[in-house]
Amino acid sequence: MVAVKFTELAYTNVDEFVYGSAKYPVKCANGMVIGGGTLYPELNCTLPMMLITEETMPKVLAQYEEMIHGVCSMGVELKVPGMLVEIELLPPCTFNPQWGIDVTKVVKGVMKEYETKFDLKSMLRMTPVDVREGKTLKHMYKGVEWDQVMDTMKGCAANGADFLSIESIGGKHLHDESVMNIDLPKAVFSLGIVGCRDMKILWDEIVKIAAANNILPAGDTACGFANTSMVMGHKNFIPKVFAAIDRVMCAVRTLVAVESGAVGPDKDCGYEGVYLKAISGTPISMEGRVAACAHSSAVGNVSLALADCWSNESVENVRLLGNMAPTVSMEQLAYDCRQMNVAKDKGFALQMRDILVESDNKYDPTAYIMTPSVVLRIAGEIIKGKTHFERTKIAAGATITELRAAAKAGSLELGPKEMKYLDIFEKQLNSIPNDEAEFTANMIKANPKHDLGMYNIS
Amino acid sequence: MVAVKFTELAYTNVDEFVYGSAKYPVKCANGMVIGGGTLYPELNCTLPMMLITEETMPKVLAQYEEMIHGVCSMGVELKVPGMLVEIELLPPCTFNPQWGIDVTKVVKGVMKEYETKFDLKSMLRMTPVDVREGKTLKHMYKGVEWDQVMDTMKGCAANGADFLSIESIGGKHLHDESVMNIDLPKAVFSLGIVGCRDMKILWDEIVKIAAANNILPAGDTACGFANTSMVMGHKNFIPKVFAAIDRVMCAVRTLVAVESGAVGPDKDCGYEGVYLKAISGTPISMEGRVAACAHSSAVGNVSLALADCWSNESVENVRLLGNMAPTVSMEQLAYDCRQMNVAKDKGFALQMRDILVESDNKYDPTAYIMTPSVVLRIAGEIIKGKTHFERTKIAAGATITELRAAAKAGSLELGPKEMKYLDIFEKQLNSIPNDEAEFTANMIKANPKHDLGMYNIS
Amino acid sequence: MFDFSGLSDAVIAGDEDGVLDLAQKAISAKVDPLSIINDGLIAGMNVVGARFKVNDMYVPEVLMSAAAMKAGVALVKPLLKSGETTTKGTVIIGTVTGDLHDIGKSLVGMMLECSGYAVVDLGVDVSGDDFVAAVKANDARIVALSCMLTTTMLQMKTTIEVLATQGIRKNVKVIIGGAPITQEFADNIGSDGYATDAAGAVDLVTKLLN
Amino acid sequence: MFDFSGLSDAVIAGDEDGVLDLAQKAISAKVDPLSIINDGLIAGMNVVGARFKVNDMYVPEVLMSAAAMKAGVALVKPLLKSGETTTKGTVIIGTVTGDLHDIGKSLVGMMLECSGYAVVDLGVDVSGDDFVAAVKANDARIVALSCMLTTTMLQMKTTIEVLATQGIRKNVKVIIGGAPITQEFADNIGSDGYATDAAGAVDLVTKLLN
Ligand SMILES: [Zn+2]
Ligand SMILES: [Zn+2]
Ligand SMILES: [Zn+2]
Repeated sequence: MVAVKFTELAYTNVDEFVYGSAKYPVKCANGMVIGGGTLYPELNCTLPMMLITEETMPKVLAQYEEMIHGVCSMGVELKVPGMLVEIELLPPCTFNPQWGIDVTKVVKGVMKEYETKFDLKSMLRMTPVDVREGKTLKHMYKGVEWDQVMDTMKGCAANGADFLSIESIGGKHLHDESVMNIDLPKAVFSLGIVGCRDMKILWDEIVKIAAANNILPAGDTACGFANTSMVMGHKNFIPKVFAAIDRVMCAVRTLVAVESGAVGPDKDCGYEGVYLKAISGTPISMEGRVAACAHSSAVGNVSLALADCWSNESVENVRLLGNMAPTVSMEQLAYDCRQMNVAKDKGFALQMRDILVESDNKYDPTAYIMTPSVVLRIAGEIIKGKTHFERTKIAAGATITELRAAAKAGSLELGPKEMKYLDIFEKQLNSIPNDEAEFTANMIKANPKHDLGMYNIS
Repeated sequence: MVAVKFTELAYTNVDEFVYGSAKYPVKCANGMVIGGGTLYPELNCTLPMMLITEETMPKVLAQYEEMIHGVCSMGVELKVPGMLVEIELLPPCTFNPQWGIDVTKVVKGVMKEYETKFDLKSMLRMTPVDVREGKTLKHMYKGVEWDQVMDTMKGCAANGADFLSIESIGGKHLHDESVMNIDLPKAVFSLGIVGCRDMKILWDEIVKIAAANNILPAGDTACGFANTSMVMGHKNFIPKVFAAIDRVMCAVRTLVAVESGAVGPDKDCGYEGVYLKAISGTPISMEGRVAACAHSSAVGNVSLALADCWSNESVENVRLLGNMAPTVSMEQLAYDCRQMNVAKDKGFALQMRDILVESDNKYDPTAYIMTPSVVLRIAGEIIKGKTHFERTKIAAGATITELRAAAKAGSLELGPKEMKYLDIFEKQLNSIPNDEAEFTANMIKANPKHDLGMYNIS
Repeated sequence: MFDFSGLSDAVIAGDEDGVLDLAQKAISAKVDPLSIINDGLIAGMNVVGARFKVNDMYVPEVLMSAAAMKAGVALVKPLLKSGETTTKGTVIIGTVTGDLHDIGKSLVGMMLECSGYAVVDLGVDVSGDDFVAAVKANDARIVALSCMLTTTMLQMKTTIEVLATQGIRKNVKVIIGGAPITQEFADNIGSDGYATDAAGAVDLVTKLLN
Repeated sequence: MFDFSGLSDAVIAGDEDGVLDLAQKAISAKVDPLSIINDGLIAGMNVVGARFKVNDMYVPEVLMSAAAMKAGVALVKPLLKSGETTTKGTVIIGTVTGDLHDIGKSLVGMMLECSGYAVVDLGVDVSGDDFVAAVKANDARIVALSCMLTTTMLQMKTTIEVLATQGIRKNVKVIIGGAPITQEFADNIGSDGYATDAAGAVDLVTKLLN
């Protein structure tokens, strides 16, 4: 069993809990302070349609160079106080760590050029892919895939990354099934037991790599987990309340990175980041309306209310009439950040936060559970748990309670079918035994096709 | 000489001058009230790379159908209180009025379907192209091109348009030269004399067509004029102060549509719309940060401060990872409108307005002259002019005065070269004679290659 | 005529025990086995598909219905006369080489099964040769390719080329889908069609096979 | 050697009278006419081009410099020996059929002239046949096509096809530009290059002609 940390909330007063400021800001050598009072844009971009091979790598690098040039020059044009670039490496660039390193060098090179020529402050987040899946995987912590992830992390760290992140996937196969079957106990197992243990092992290593290279371990996200259920809920494929419960449970898993030493900014697509910020005081990156290029969502505004970096999630390098799409995203992020920073300077940060929250939180359960006061209430329950397993169960129970109360009070629109499923999920939750070992044994038995020996879980 | 109207401002108190509300709202049959307290999204979209011919017309119509489906279903998903769709017809669809009519029918058909099935309130703005240019043009008010514009207007009006708009181009060839040579007197002539007279003739007709079809004449824009100089200034090809002066002068020209009976919402790409609203109380559509897909700008936030409809300018139907680009724009517009409407509901409209204004107005002269208090001051000067010519000159002079004062007071960043050009433009302005006939005669003589007989000006 | 409404309702409710019970009763009542399948089980599944399409059922509910239907079919199938068939044809589905995205493709497979097709899901990261082998082994008429990355789109083209090289391109229709896909791309790589979602994929398959 | 700095400075300042005066003085001082043009007038213009590229001069200032330079060249040109040439080659520029956007293309033309190319600007809505005629009449080596609409992009392809049909595609390099254009599109339609802005167009032409 992995030890939990953070037995008290970083925030108890909701009036201190706001965008642009975190209890434990990240101070960068270039003068940027993330969570230190200023909201920064975080631009993420990816390749257009093309193959990544030995032969195409020169074209791949040229694409990254073009994108970062466009993005940085927009940063200069709109006089941003600083910015982040995130590169989520594509699978071939983690399977071949050297390719990931080459991408890092090219991107960082352009960023340095703009720092020298135009005084543009910028930080680079490199996010290797968690390639620990697929037909040939034998073990999560040794063998080819593990080595590829670690070698890519090390190579990025040594060649220009300022922050390391990953969208880790320990427990994802179990979680996928739990979403397709809206099986809450299986979700609890995949997140609170398998996922948390995997995070601990993975992030202990990433923290070491960052320290060895004098850069920062930033954080993880529940992209493969709660984002899957959020998209499924958004399309009405599963109840939206499942996605909200799943999101809050994911906070426990994502927090393990911070327990291992990650300092933020937590990664954009982890909407559970608001819980991470509440519990640990770590600054967070968030994505919302500007990220419509990457996925539509029901949290386009509320996601901005507590953000310390503001991201477009990702956009491919295609031409729009105004500019290449990454540059378009950068312009949109920069204007949003201007709005937020001016509001803060004028003393209207809390009003701005609440306007953004109230524009979304009535219409969708995930939007609702991102409401600052709700976050603090549920987070306050979560930290009472003494193990990750316990905290994950508490997260689910507290979310069900909050959603039901909100729907009854008229502060959240929930149809009768959604309400019915709240009851079903509560029953599912109550069926989980208190004993972690017993639950684990049950789950291993009930899921014979998953080899948990790979995780050293038996 | 055309008579001027509006000798008093619609707004004298800057605290009444705000987004979402106009002195003379536009009431629509479906219950939407534009300028009646709610900010609405206005979505504009265009074709991806393809030819428009007799043979491709079925594909063209299928493209429009796909786009409007995506856009309307996003409107439903985000529960917009109402929305506008604008179609700026492409040249072949005005050269062939029947094609423009077919587009109108398809677009309106989808909008009606969503109204019936999902209760989605929407209004359609049709904007034929002003095709009165090119090698074969013989006259501005008779012959093939005039007939094509009028026939398209009539056809759109009879087949589903709710609003008629146009980006008219009378005087544009002269104006293009004035921009390339930063020749302020020529700009005054093209806008204040040639442009205003052309607007009067054109808009008298459009107003009649709208009335005959029981729909609304909405308004014009200085797209071919001040947007050209704004883009040139944005790229540092000409002084940015020229673009700001040009913008305010354009207000006099754009206002002629309202003098002829246009009722709004004025068209999105006319940033001079804020002056139109100040003087006439007409609601306006504006574009800013969401329109980065169509063009980058220095007014991404300030443009939202006084808007009654919020537009993406235009985006072509290409795929982004999240959705087709028009649907992505619609999502971004809807979230921005939510933010603005919630702020208004909570009593923070003026604070929100000022936050948006102050996030841009120090950095660019065009952003500065869109500051609500500045708008009211300059507009108050403009209405003192007794002719369009006089008003255009006053607009230029008052803008120069405001920009110089702002730069001296430190409320606008203007480099020494920009300041130098303010003085140059003031001298150019003072060289213009007071007598309109004398000035016209001078200008005709100085520009022999332009046949102003086409405009019935001699 | 036998009243199939109870059997169909059990399918719709995802009640596997109920389905087995009522199917057994129909067999005992000497109802034509093909009719039990078509008018009872598949009729129920058609309702499920239609309700899912209008957001009136969730995926897990559909999966339970599908499982109940399959249990019923398994019970009745041995009684069919030779030559009688219970599916509209076989679809091979998978995510192409280099791409590990699973769920979108699984949803398409689910909807095709709901609509009466036999589906062989090869999973993710599937090579052209594996598609070829599966087509041959299952006498399939449709190959459905999925990808979610701009950097794996061109593997769809490669996969279609492998089908051609191996001589089976002419025997099958190839359809494609996934976040980065457009109709234009589908045309360019020589596929037979593209759909934006699972319901659209069903319509497309139906069109291509008729 | 003659001190050309005054002449160059007059070009940079856009001072046409000064240029004419100083050029006349150089002629009177028996300076080699080709040197007056290259080391005085064009040298000044090179400074203008470089300053424009880094946003240190405005378009109208560049236009005044260009006009001053041209006046100077016109004065000196009659004195050149036969065979001596004052331009690096001729570029035909225009916006393609169906597209009336003018200014972007004019800026490219202006920058090319600043850099020593002769430019024949055919204006807007230019047909393939008009491009062909202009290439023939001016013995041009570059054709530069502009478009600003997604719905006129494919006219660039048509124009290139007309150049081929008329047998002059092999004699000229074709470059393209405009808001909707990408390198990929430029490659696909068989052009020789694409530039994102006027300065890039100059670099591209220089590369293609060397
Ligand atoms: Zn993610
Ligand atoms: Zn991301
Ligand atoms: Zn426009």
